[in-house]
Amino acid sequence: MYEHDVIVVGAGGAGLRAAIAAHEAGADVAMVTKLHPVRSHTGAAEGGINAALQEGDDWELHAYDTMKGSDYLGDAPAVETLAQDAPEETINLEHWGMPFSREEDGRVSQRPFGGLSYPRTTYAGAETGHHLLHTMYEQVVKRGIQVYDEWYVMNMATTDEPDPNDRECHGVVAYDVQSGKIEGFKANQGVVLATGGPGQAFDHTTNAVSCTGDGHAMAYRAGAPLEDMEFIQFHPTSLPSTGVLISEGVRGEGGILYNSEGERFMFEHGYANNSGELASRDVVARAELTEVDEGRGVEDEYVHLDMRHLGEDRIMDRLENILHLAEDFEGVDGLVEPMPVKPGQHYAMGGIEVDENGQTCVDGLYAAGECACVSVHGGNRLGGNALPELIVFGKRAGRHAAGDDLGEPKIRTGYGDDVEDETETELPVAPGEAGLDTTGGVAADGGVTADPEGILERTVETARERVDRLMDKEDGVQHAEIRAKLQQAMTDYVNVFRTEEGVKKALEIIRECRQEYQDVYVDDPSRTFNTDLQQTIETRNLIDVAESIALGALVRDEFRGAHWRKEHQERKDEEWLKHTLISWDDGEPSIFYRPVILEGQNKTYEPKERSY
Amino acid sequence: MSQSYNRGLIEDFGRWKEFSAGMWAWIFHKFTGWMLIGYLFTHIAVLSTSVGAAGNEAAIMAESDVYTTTLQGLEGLFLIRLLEVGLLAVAVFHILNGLRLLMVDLGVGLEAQDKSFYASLVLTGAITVASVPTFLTGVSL
Amino acid sequence: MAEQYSSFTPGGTRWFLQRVTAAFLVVVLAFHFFLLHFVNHAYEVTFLGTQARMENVGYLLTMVLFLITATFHGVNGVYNALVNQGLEGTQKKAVLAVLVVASVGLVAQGTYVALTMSGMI
Amino acid sequence: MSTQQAEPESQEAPEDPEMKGAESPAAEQQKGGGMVDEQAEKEAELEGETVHIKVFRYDPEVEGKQEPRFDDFHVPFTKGMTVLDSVMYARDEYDSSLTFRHSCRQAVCGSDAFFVNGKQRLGCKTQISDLEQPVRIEPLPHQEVVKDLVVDMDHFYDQMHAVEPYFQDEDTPETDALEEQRQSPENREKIKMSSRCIWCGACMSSCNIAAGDNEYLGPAAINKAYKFAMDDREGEEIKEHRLRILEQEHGVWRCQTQFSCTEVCPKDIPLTEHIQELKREAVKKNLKFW
Ligand SMILES: Cc1cc2nc3c(=O)[nH]c(=O)nc-3n(C[C@H](O)[C@H](O)[C@H](O)COP(=O)(O)OP(=O)(O)OC[C@H]3O[C@@H](n4cnc5c(N)ncnc54)[C@H](O)[C@@H]3O)c2cc1C
Ligand code: HEM
Ligand code: SF4
Ligand code: F3S
Ligand code: FES
Repeated sequence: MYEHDVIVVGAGGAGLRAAIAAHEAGADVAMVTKLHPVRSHTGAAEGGINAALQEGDDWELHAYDTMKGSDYLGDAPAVETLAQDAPEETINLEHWGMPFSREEDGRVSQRPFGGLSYPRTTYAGAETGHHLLHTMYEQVVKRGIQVYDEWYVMNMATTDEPDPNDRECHGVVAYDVQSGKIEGFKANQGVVLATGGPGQAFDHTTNAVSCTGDGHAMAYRAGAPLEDMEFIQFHPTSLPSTGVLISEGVRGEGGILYNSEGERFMFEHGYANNSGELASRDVVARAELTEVDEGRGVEDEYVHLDMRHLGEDRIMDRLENILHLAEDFEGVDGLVEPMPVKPGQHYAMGGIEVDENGQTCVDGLYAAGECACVSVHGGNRLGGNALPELIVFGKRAGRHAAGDDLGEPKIRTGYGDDVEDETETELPVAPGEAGLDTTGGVAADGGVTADPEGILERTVETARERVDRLMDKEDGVQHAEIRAKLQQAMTDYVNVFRTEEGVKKALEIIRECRQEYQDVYVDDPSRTFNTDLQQTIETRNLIDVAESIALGALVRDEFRGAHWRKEHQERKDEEWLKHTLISWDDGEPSIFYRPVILEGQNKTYEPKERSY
Repeated sequence: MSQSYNRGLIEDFGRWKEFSAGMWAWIFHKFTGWMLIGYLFTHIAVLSTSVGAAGNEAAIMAESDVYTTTLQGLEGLFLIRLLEVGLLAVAVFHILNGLRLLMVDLGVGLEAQDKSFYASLVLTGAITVASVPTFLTGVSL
Repeated sequence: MAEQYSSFTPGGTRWFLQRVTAAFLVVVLAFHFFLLHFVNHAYEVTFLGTQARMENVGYLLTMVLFLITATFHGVNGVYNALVNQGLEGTQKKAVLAVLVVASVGLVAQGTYVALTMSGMI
Repeated sequence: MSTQQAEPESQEAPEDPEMKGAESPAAEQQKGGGMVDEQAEKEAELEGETVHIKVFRYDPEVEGKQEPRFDDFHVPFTKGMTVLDSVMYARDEYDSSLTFRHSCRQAVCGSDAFFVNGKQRLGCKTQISDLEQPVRIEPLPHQEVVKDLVVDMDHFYDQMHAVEPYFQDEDTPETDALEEQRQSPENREKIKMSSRCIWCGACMSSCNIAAGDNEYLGPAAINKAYKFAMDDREGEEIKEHRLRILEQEHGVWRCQTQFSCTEVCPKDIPLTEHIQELKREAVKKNLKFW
């Protein structure tokens, strides 16, 4: 057993920031991460960090833009905290040596980004996330913070009171990928989950293979509800074979989208008669998919993004990196042929429900970064708002976990008297646990709440048994099959287009996946670096996460932000200014809603039409 | 890591087929350098015969002193002439590649490092071939 | 974490001298080759001729300097090569000692030879 | 039966004498049995163009894999397929025990540097159509193999950590000061390439010197130090301190300008140039008359 004051799970931007903050607050911190920190997916972010740094800009404008972008589903206290703290945190990164792009006078550069009323996206070339990740890892090295890398966290060690609000988290159970050893990590003060996005729930995503929503699933099973999971952002231009992102810059410079008939469909089929290719992300993504669905896709899969007419000079000057991406990852020369693109899952607005201090309803359990939902992004995230979220809320979670007083949070968490229960929606199948694999949930299934160490030991035992079972089983289904089926279902039915029928179909398939998972086995008999085992466990997490996304998508019968429903083409403010919350009650999801907080410090945000 | 696999010597020598220009340059430069320092030692040894020759004015005048005879004896051998051509090749390559390395050290023309290596090789060949007549004149087979 | 390496000689000086001597050698070696193989043919070398050249003090000094730089350059090169191959500790010290002795011997002998040639001894 | 097809047609003897005697994978009828049959069947069903890959296999625990061997896989070719895609396909469809690190699939995480057809390359950034078949995929040379394509990176990380890889400045303003340090765009440009390193370890693996001398800092670590040493935001004193670390015996002088690091770096960092520049800086510092 290992013991520390604060355990941070995950070492992407959010995890690193949390660890540094907890360390500065005087706690003995350790990071447990399934990848070496510099391998985290934060490194893929290109665009930048929104922060109101310049004179003439103002945090209130940033907050306003964010609220509007969220389609009024962001919680004002969170949104305002983000806008207020982002400048200081961004400058702090600069003080740690992050190589931001510079102006002639030596100040950091900022550029305009979609949905922003002021050019406040601070960037470091086209590799902002890479620099942010590496700069913070450098600080972790400098501070000598303990990092357990290539340790896969399997579960939370949480007490088992019936009401999650009464539960406490005492640590985590992890296994060392290199040796297969399973150990408990005791956290005397708190556990911060910073495990990143759940993109692998989808077949086609810009997210890494490691983005499997482990934190979501573990917190969920420990009792913390998942919030607004139905809000998934899809990016219209990703390469079909890998999901690598082709930046909006191509369309910004004049790139044109064609279908297989050579039609400039954004105009010719009337998706956006004014802005054409430059319409907002969700509009373009839907247009592309409609083309493919109606048989005008190339190879029934994608459309073409053509930039040849811009001329070699202009392309080399402004879009050179795009040429490399298309060449390296798709084998296509953008100067000679059009590039294939299709919509890809990009970001999850929802996540583990937390307050402004990063705390969940379970005492001692925190979450930050993409896996958390403080609710700054609401129904739709603005480009450049995720990275500031990592540093602002990563820091707060770290500090709070280490015992710093950050004041009373305004956001409430967990099931309480301010929530409204879901009553109407009919489900096609019973979601939740399918039987045997009682991996999740809290430590002492119905048993007496033991002391922290006892709880941890018991969780370690369960984890060992589970792994033994998976390894010993001789025959059955392999996870890859289940995962592929799940991803396909999500992409077919819970993608950009959502219909009631489709989402129900997805829930049925998810149910099948759960059942098949009962029969899953790990073929690789080795304890050494068994990625088969790791992926098998991840697949279980993906099922939980996918189910919560589909459930959310089914109950929310309106069109808000990134969530589009065929039968419900308008935003319903009277009914739906509330968050969807899904919690795991003894293996069975239950759904409830909590109203959005629109009252800010100085003003109340009035929902307006989201037009740009 | 106790259980990891160490691929042993193959790592150090077995991959020569996959070497790139820079590595070959490094190996050749080493080789030629060692040859040259080796030669320097023998060279001084041969020249040391002059110690014995010195003072014997008559022999010197008659060009029959040890130094002269040793040198001319050696030079009369075809093998030695061949070796001399080899030495020239070695020296020329070492010089040319040495110049290349000096450029690299000064940060000049780094992008062309492979081309300059090939150029050194070609030039060495050319100079060596061109010098053969000079080296082989007057040798009695 | 790998320890902070500390060693008495940082190594920069030797690296630098290797380059400086190389630069010097380019000139002198070219001159030497040219003189003894193309202007005067090696097979025609006689003590007389050698003596005639060596009697010129400038030439003598150049040749001695040539010898010293070449020895330093060559021996230092060999030493570097060995150290790069991972020579450590006592072994490394022994090799250094041998090389130093050899090069001192070489330079001494060479200088002695040159002086006899020039007739100064 | 078509089982025999799956057997590697040519169990090409690896050059390593230690690797001799590699058995055909048929010897390895592990649990789940019939893996090989299954693969044969699946492969036989493949239509259209396929790619032939030979993958290095080793596992200290599993019988039949303790002696390293190469396994053959035939995977269907699709346009845009990368080396990483091919091994992922082989793992998901044929043999789930095939082990390698990977994550981002877009050349930013640095997990999947392999030795492909005799050169260190990022699996995800290498189009398989650019390679000669069969494509030989091995773990990075000069590092110990943990399993299959996974190598032990600890030594690489140690070297990276040894150069004090973090920004240092005595008079960094405190966090609450809302003012950035100034840096000219030219200076930012100067360190730009060096800051792109993704810690993939390809360079270190390609360097003969690093292979022979475990203490040599290696191109990646030196480049990391370069990023800070050349950054004007760090003061002169700290730069001197950094040079002192770099000019140790096992520092920059070890580099013999072999250029292979520069050639394999997937991020096109001019490593040799950076190392050479640091050598000159160190000499300048030591020879004050410069
Ligand atoms: C291509 C792309 C471009 C983007 N561009 C931008 C942009 O320009 N601006 C912006 O603001 N945002 C951008 N985003 C979004 C943003 O980058 C992400 O939301 C953010 O980086 C997520 O950071 P994180 O710290 O939460 O998670 P990650 O960086 O994904 O880190 C997750 C960590 O958790 C660890 N982990 C996961 N599961 C486990 C487990 N079971 N056990 C142990 N450890 C575990 C992993 O090892 C990893 O260290 C982009 C995203 C993508 C995909
Ligand atoms: C004439 C011009 C010469 C030039 C330009 C030259 C240049 C160089 C350079 C730059 C190096 C350093 C290589 C490195 O450290 O990376 C070197 C190494 C060396 N040189 Fe020379 N050199 C010359 C002549 C000589 C002579 C005359 C000798 C023999 C006495 C010699 C023997 C060596 C040796 C032994 C090495 C070490 C090789 C190794 O790395 O193993 N060089 N030379
Ligand atoms: S310098 Fe290049 S090759 Fe070396 S680790 Fe960094 S990215 Fe990889
Ligand atoms: S390969 Fe090695 S020798 Fe130097 S130039 Fe690169 S570090
Ligand atoms: S998978 Fe991340 S670099 Fe290749």
